[in-house]
Amino acid sequence: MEIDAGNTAWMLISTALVLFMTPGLAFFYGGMVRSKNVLGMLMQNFFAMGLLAVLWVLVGFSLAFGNFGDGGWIGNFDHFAFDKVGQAAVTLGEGTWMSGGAGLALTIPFVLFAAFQMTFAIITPALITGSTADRLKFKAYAIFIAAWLILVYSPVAHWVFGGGFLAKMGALDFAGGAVVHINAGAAGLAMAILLGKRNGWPKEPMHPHSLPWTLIGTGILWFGWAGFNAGSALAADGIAAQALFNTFTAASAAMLGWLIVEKLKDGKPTTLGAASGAVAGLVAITPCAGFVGGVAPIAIGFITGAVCFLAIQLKFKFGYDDSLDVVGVHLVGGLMGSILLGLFASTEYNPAGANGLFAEGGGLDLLIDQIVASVIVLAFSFIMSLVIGKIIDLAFGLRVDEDEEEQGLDLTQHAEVAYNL
Amino acid sequence: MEIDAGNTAWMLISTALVLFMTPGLAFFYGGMVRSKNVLGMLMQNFFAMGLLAVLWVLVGFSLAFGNFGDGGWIGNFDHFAFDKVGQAAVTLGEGTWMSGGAGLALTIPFVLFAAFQMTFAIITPALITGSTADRLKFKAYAIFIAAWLILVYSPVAHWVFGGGFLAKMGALDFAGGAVVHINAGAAGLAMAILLGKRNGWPKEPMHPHSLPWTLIGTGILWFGWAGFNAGSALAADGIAAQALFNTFTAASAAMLGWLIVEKLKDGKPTTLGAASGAVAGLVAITPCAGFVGGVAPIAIGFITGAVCFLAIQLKFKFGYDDSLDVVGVHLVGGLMGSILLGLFASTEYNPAGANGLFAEGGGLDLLIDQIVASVIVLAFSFIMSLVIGKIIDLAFGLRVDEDEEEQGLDLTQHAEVAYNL
Amino acid sequence: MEIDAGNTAWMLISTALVLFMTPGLAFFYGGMVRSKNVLGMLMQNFFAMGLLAVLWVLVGFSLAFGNFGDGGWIGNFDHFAFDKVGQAAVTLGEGTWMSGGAGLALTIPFVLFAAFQMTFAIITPALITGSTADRLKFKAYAIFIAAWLILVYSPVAHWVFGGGFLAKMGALDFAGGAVVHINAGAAGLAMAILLGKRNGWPKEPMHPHSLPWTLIGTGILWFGWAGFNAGSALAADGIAAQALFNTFTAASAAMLGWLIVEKLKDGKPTTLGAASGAVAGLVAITPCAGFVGGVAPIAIGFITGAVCFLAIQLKFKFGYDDSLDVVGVHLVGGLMGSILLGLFASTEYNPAGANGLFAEGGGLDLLIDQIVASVIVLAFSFIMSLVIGKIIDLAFGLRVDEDEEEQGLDLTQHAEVAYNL
Amino acid sequence: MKLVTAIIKPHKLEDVKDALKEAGVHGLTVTEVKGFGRQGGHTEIYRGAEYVVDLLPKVRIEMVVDDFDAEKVANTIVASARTGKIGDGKVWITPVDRIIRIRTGEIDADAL
Amino acid sequence: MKLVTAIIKPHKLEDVKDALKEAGVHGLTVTEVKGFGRQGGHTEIYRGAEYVVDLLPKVRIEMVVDDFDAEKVANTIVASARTGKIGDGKVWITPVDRIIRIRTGEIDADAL
Amino acid sequence: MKLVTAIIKPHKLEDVKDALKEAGVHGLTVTEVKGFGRQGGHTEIYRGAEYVVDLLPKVRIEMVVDDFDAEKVANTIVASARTGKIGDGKVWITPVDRIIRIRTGEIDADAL
Ligand SMILES: Nc1ncnc2c1ncn2[C@@H]1O[C@H](COP(=O)(O)OP(=O)(O)O)[C@@H](O)[C@H]1O
Ligand SMILES: Nc1ncnc2c1ncn2[C@@H]1O[C@H](COP(=O)(O)OP(=O)(O)O)[C@@H](O)[C@H]1O
Ligand SMILES: Nc1ncnc2c1ncn2[C@@H]1O[C@H](COP(=O)(O)OP(=O)(O)O)[C@@H](O)[C@H]1O
Repeated sequence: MEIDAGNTAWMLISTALVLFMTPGLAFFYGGMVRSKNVLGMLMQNFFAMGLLAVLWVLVGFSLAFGNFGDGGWIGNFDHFAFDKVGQAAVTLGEGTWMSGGAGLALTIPFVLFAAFQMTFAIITPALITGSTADRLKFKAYAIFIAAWLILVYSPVAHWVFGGGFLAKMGALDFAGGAVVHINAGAAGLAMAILLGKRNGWPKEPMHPHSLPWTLIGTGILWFGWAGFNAGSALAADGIAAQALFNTFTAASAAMLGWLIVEKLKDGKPTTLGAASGAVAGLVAITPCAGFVGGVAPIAIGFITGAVCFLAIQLKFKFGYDDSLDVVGVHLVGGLMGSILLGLFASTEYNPAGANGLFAEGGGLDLLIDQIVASVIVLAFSFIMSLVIGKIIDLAFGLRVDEDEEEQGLDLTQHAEVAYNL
Repeated sequence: MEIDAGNTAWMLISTALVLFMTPGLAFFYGGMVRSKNVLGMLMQNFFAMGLLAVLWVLVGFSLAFGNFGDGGWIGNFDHFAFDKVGQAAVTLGEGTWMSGGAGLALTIPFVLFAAFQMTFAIITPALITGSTADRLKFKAYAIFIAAWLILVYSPVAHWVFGGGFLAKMGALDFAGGAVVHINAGAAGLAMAILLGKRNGWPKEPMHPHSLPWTLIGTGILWFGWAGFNAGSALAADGIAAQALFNTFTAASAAMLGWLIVEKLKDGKPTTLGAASGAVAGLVAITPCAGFVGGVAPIAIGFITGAVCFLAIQLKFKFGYDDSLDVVGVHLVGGLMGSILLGLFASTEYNPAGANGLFAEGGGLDLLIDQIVASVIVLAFSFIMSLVIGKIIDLAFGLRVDEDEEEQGLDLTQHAEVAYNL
Repeated sequence: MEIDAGNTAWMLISTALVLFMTPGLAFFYGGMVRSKNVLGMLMQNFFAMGLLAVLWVLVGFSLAFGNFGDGGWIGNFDHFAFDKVGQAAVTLGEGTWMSGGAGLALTIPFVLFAAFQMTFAIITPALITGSTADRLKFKAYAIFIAAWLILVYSPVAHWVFGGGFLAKMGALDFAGGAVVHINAGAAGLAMAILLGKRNGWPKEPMHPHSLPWTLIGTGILWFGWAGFNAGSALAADGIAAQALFNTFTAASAAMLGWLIVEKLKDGKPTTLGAASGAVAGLVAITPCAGFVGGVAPIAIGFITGAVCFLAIQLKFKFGYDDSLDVVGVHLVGGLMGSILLGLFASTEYNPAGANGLFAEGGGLDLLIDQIVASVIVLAFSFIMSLVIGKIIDLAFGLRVDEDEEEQGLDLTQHAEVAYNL
Repeated sequence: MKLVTAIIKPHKLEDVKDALKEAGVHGLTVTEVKGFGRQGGHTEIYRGAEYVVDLLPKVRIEMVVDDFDAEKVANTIVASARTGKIGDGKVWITPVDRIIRIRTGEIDADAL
Repeated sequence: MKLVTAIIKPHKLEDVKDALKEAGVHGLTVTEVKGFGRQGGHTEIYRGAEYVVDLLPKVRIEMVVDDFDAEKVANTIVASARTGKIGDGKVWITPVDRIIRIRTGEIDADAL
Repeated sequence: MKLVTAIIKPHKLEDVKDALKEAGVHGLTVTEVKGFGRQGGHTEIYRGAEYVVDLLPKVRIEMVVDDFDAEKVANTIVASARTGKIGDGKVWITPVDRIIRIRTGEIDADAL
């Protein structure tokens, strides 16, 4: 195919937008931790931008997008060190089952597609930092995300985005409900369990040290998510427009859903609730963005906002310290979105999609596929994360010692303090 | 018309940029309030992103853009719940007076146009929060902006952007000098009067709690305004380019205008002045952005910066507590821009525009139209806002009680504190 | 040429992105200074957005881009006050040596090209504020950057971007390694020497007052650099895509390079190191962005990150107080990038480029050109800055007095305090 | 010499300072503190859990004064800081052996 | 009347406050301070240089109590603030001439 | 035992701390405070209005010392904190009944 300048313009900025989300995430989380740990949190997220980009270029991309459209389990080393990732607009998966053998004809430079995917590979492992906050050694973190990128993210991305077995099975995931959010959320749960509770949790209050940081992070995430979801159309077309609209309104509705339940249950709507609700909506709409329309995004957002508010209470019940609610927001939100897609998807909005239970001509097929795919990704990520985490624990230790935890990560891991006001 | 990928790319990112402005505004204002009220301010702005998006989809868009090009007063319910707001590139107002009956032929998906307009519908009511800062109940706020969106914003948007009577009359408003800034500024004045002064104002100093927040908000607004103004071209063309250039240079010149007068009058140029001046310039260029060129944006910006610096003193003279200067910056800035357009507009830069007094072939016509349109929007918004506000006051009370005001909105409205440093 | 909507869309957003970098820079630096000087730093950067945009429109653009492609030393006054800078897509330098006489055929509105270049003219002088932090009078600053824009930036931009003598000689500079970074870095060195050390430096610790500001500034810079480098392709094409990929991965690799050396030398990787390393990588890739590919950006980034970490120690050795390391990061980073381009450039990635030493068919030619161009820009900027700075010093005084320095710039220059928490 | 220390509500600081200036106090030192007392506290919500925060923002003023001024100064504070609502704070007086002005080395009454 | 002042580790504040409440203390004032002492400090890195920071975060508690309560209160603090590690802090007792409750004007024992 | 309290200019803290260390002081506690005094204040501008801010940043140091050390310590502070310009601050000495080291329960001289 020819390169289309309009599509390329949109994908250039989308790539930049998704890259910008990781700093946004850093501050979304960074505001929630205590002030002695804020640099630790920011550093983990920024460091993901450093380490994972390089690993993606060297091997991650090839493992995820090699053997494109093979309906299989993993890519290959064809694109090792971005080999053959050029400026031309190639067609991926030609001759495979994809689109009836026609494959995915890019209208943008291949290197841009790979860079766009790189930004996903950065933020997904970074999402996990919310559950391990305040107690994970920096060194252990660095090793964990490196291993996780290769052993968990890349294969799962292949299954879905790379035309692997889940895609072939018929599961839909527009921009990463399973690949990004269920995947990271399950890993967050595994790591929270492995690490154990922060000293003092849940008795001692561990309030956010600066909610304005969390809010500015939310603003950046919301903005950047335009690139994440509408960019996943890989073109500046009607589906991208639909995805953008769906993304923004789902976030809005989820904020309302969260705040209403919060107000009913706790008596006050909180700003942290508004931020968390919006993010939960963005998570839920991620798999759906290019497959639904009308008022469906509002329904998906609203329901997810309410459910995620309730879900963040689970950790108190089950006693795992998912410090900043990766499970409640990303795992549960990702599951909600993936499953609600089985209800709301409609080929009216995207002929390449499918019809969910509520759509004309739809049935249970998609819903079942969505559930199966969600469970497979959840289980795979949870188990693999446990294994990787455990090995690192045995080899280097995952957790800072008690004194270090009391002093904070900023000082003990980075020899810095955040504020001298 | 066909969808143009280049135009669509620009409108996708423009929509995201304008959405990002509301968080920017939150911080622009949030930095200026005292630290006990910062979450209250942030919450009001973020909540606007939640509530108003949903209302826009359900009914606001239809009221503003139904009956497109009818030269009338209000839309209809044709697009209730985004009905018939699809991915195709439709032509609006065909067969009406608009463009000699040809209407407005979109080259982007209709749903994208509607989403772009949604971001305007979010930020306009949010602008009002600057005048009501530190004392408005959250519940009263929520009801006020909901009512105001439907009863004030949607009709005024129809008059101008929807091809209603002001547009037909010949008034120009490229991106919302009247629809957004005069409209919100007049509402801000009404609400400041209704609410009364903050306890202690103006005797007690109520300094900004964190000017860096205000500055980062300014940066985000400036950046996002590229989408606001150049996006209002609805295409990636010469007029969009001109609008972008005009927008940036007007902000620059307005900063200089403000700072020079400030330096002369007070002896020092302040960072708050730099921020306020830039925003005043952005406000003033909003109606003009696609209709002027050359050094006109510099003149418009410079004059407005100087005038707005003087205008923020009015509140001390007249005794209304427009806490963060919505009147001085948005109402006065919007009026300046709308009226200066009557001088500087030139069809040299946009054949679809008109010639102002200073342009070759121009006369007083446009100037008069601009003044009439400004006064109508100002009066309508002011009176409607007074009425809506008064009704809410009688029904629920607008203002927190004295104790709550002293404790701050963060604690009393949201049970949170902003900082635990 | 015809205007291409896709290219125009990309250049519109690129212009906005580069504009956004200056607020990003303000916070990158603002976080590093002590809290009594943070507004002074923010103000200097925001004020650059005010003053320099206006000067650029009036005269700077004409001096830099008049006589386009003449192979000479300076532009002219043909575009005084943006005269003849219209919405059409013109061809620049037709009939000159450029591209064999064909010149540079824009596919975007000329006014957009000029606006894009304006954002470069704003940020380059603003970069200097890092070396003069905490002690430069605001008035002296304003005069300095105005003079520097006209006398240093505009000519140097002409030499390289305007088809002047360095471009003709064969030196490559994709997005401003020499024009922006070596140029500003050399000026920073000159000004640090002229101003002398801050009172107490280097004995007294002068730690960053808020590293989170520095990190959010880094995030904004990284994001905006997509527009800076990939925007310098002036089109949404394969080269822009390549430049974007190169930019992001060079920043990542440079962060790793910096942190590894830091960890080895000091025992801990710091967040300030992560931020500085990423910026150093962005600086180094700037001249190379559209001329290299494959894993070259990773090599360029990694080497530069390591070298710049060592370079920031120079100031302790030589005793100049380059407060926030403009020399170590921008001068050294710019030199590294410009020179490494002589090794890694390859026409495989850009036929309009050249082959460096490591490329098939390459030799020493490019390397020598790069070194010569770097030295010329360095020397010119250093000497001119010394002269301009000295004249201002004699006329008005450059430095605040001792008492003012102790009280801080915020209070003494702007009569404000940053925080009332 | 006596040291008068007062804990007051933050928003009364300006009033108290003005009253003290009028009463002839030439210098004082102010600290931001948090107070626990009969006033109780307020409730914060975080992730659905309610936390009672019983340390409330207060301002601490301390000033060294002449022996015979101490009572008067204390009364001035009491009068100007009172709102009549719970949490108004305390004033206490403690003995001082000696006070020195750093700039001049003057001591006691001359140092004030 | 006595003024009991304690410097403790920040994370012991809750424990100490609880212990004092139990011991019948009705009011106290808390200040964030930094302490220098035998505990030494920590190292911060900035631009490749190491800085020893020997002022560590501490919390200062002060409360005026009845003469005969002073020892008990001091002991309560010592017991509840102790971790046994260096840097646990100090408690000291100083005499108070007079304390007044601002809200009511009550003095001494009645003011507590 | 005596409690020596000093109010000094913030940028003299390092010098004073060094001088005190040299003079054999093993521990002290530092608080950020604001001072009102003869020094006057500075002017801030907000929205075209000028505000005189007469509370300036100062640092408060307090340390309990042996009776016979008090004068020496006070003099050390005076000497090291002096700039000779108005606003240098004060040092005052007050009596202490008892001091306890929390870690060990040691009292008085042993607790320092
Ligand atoms: N015994 C005490 N010693 C020191 N400070 C006290 C004491 N009692 C109260 N305070 C301070 O005075 C403030 C007000 O006390 P509180 O008991 O709430 O109200 P009131 O003074 O009106 O009886 C407290 O917040 C605390 O800072
Ligand atoms: N003489 C003193 N006067 C006032 N405060 C002191 C004194 N000595 C120590 N402190 C405070 O007590 C804290 C703990 O003292 P330190 O000597 O580190 O440990 P320890 O109390 O366990 O011997 C110090 O950080 C300081 O705040
Ligand atoms: N009587 C006092 N009691 C307590 N603190 C005082 C007193 N007088 C002055 N101070 C503190 O000392 C600081 C310096 O005092 P000031 O009168 O400005 O200058 P100087 O000490 O040089 O005469 C003040 O800012 C204040 O913090």
